Amino acid sequence: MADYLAQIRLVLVKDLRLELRSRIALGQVLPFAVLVLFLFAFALDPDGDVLEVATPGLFWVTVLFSAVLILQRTFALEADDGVLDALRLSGLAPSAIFLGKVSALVVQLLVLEAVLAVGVAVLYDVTFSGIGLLVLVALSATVGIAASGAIYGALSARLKSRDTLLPVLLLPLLAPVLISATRGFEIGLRHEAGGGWSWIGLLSVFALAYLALGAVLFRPLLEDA
Amino acid sequence: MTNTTTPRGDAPSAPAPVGTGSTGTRVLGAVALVLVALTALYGLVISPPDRQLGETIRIIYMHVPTVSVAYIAFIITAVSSAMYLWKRTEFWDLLGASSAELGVLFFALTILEGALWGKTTWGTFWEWEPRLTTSAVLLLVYIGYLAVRAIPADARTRATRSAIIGLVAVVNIPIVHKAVDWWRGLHQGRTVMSTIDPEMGGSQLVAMYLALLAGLIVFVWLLIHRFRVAFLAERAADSGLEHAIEQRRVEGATS
Amino acid sequence: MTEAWWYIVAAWGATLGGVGIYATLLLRKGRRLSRVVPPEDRRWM
Amino acid sequence: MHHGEIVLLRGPNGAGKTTLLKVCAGLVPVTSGTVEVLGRDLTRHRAAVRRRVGMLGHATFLYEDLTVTENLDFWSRAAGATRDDGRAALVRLGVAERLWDLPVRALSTGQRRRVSFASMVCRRPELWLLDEPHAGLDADGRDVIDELMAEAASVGATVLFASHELDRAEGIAHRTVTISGGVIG
Repeated sequence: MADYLAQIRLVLVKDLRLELRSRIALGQVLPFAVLVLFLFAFALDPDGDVLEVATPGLFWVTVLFSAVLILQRTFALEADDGVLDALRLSGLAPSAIFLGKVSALVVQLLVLEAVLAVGVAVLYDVTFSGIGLLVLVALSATVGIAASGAIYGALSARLKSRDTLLPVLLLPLLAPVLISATRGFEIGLRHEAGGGWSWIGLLSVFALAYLALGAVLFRPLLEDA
Repeated sequence: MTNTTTPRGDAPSAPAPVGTGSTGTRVLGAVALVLVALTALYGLVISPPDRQLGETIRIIYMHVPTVSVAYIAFIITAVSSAMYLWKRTEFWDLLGASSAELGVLFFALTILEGALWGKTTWGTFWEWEPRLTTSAVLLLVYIGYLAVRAIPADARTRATRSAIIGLVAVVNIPIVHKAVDWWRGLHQGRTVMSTIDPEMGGSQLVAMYLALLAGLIVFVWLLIHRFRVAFLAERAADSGLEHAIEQRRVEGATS
Repeated sequence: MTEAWWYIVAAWGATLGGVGIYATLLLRKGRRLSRVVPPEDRRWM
Repeated sequence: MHHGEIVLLRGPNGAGKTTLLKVCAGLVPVTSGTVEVLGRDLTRHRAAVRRRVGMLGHATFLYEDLTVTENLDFWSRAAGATRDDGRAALVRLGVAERLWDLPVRALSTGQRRRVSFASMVCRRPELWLLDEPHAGLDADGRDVIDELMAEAASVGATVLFASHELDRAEGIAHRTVTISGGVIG
């Protein structure tokens, strides 16, 4: 068990290190996400209260699109120069590779969400309250996005059409996450009573289901897909 | 429907008949046609209008079987996907893929009927009614399955990819259901299913069950044929491949 | 109620027609492929 | 093949040398027949076999954006070896210490070859599968590789390698196997 956790950590550290060296998420995806916040403001009337009302939805739509970009990048790196073959030979358990990658994705997405939250607060004049609920919604949604994204990211990594295929596969799958996370944020931001926990529950079910499925499916995924 | 599902008439006299029909499917096709005709008779003529829905309940007679069959199709795809990853046989791969394609077809029809029903009931083709929304999301999920299926790859790779998507997608079904229910539950309007009179009259019930049964038989008939077409396509691809390898060997020997 | 009947006919027509067209294409494709594939691979005959 | 044996695999391009090596490593699924590697059936004990196999192919098997030591740390620890095994392998392959903190993409082809060889050697595999091990290396590097192969064989490992440079290769191999048109002759 300790050995298994060490494997997960090895992959996690390696992925974060790769990100720190290549700076794709930090240097490109993050600016893209902030840019989208500006685009929404241009498209919608910034003086009315449209932006503030729509903030939860805009926030999560931006997260989803950014997540697709991060996923494409991280799995393109794995498909480089025989690395995938090397991973298969490495002696690492496929499920440990999966869980390690998911953890690395969760870390990257949480950083992105934190920056976006600041951006939303400043640009859209949103005051964050009900922090506890918001954090739990964000955490459970992020794990779900990372887990399902890692499955489909690995699946499309070696395909020539991966750049178009990944969003087509992943975004419909994430529809319930978008619905739940947006509703959860609405409730948190507006201090509405109750309801928030059931959305967190649903997000957790999504996250756990895809974590379990990914852990099982990553072996055939690495070997044959 | 009437002329297309008809068995192809007399068995060809040639020793190797052409097509994907067999005695079994011809009988099944005939049964399906009779059931469809009976459904039309009960659904359009004999059964009275609904107390609440009026005549539009007749759209529901088409809606219920298509949506049920679509879900059955996706469950078959999921089971086949799991069986493929376990057994690694072509049968499960082709069954899963055939079933997924039919599921997408029936889901598309479901959404179309839903839109027509919505137009008569709400006056608009699209309302964010929970069941229609769920169907639309799931349709998009499974279109992804077909998109991956269409990417050329060797049989094992393609089958593994498809099987993974088949399993990933089926897990999404209950979650999408719950999410959309809770979401739209906030603005509860008239939904397709909840408006049906639970104490449906006799001939209405007959029409509904007939429609379901007809839908099921038509689905089975289509699935068998789709599976055989998929099987033939694999064999045709094999012989094409053998030809290409042979060609390469010849070229290699001369160069 | 006559207006409702238009939509009823459209829904039935779309469903039965959609399945019918699909079935026709399927049978045609099956017949075309059968010509390329040797009979021993068509075990259901 | 026996323990401690070095076998050269030769044959024209496209004869299946690379494929055979990949099959032995369990990278290509066995479509028909059975393959036994290290005395075990490959289809049934793939994971166990792989842990004892080291493979070097045309690709470097390295993360371009990570430094030499980061790569070595990752691959050695993934295989259950220690960081020190990785460092020792780098020294053994003559990768100068000043290169250790450079990203792999900054290295020359020959240096990359050495690093990826090091990441294989540090796992101490029992079966070495090498596809053109001498390609892209200078004379000094080739000598190091020959030494390593002989060394590995002397402690009981088996080496199977494919090469075009027959003069050099036949000098170190104990036995030569020719493969052509997918048939081992």
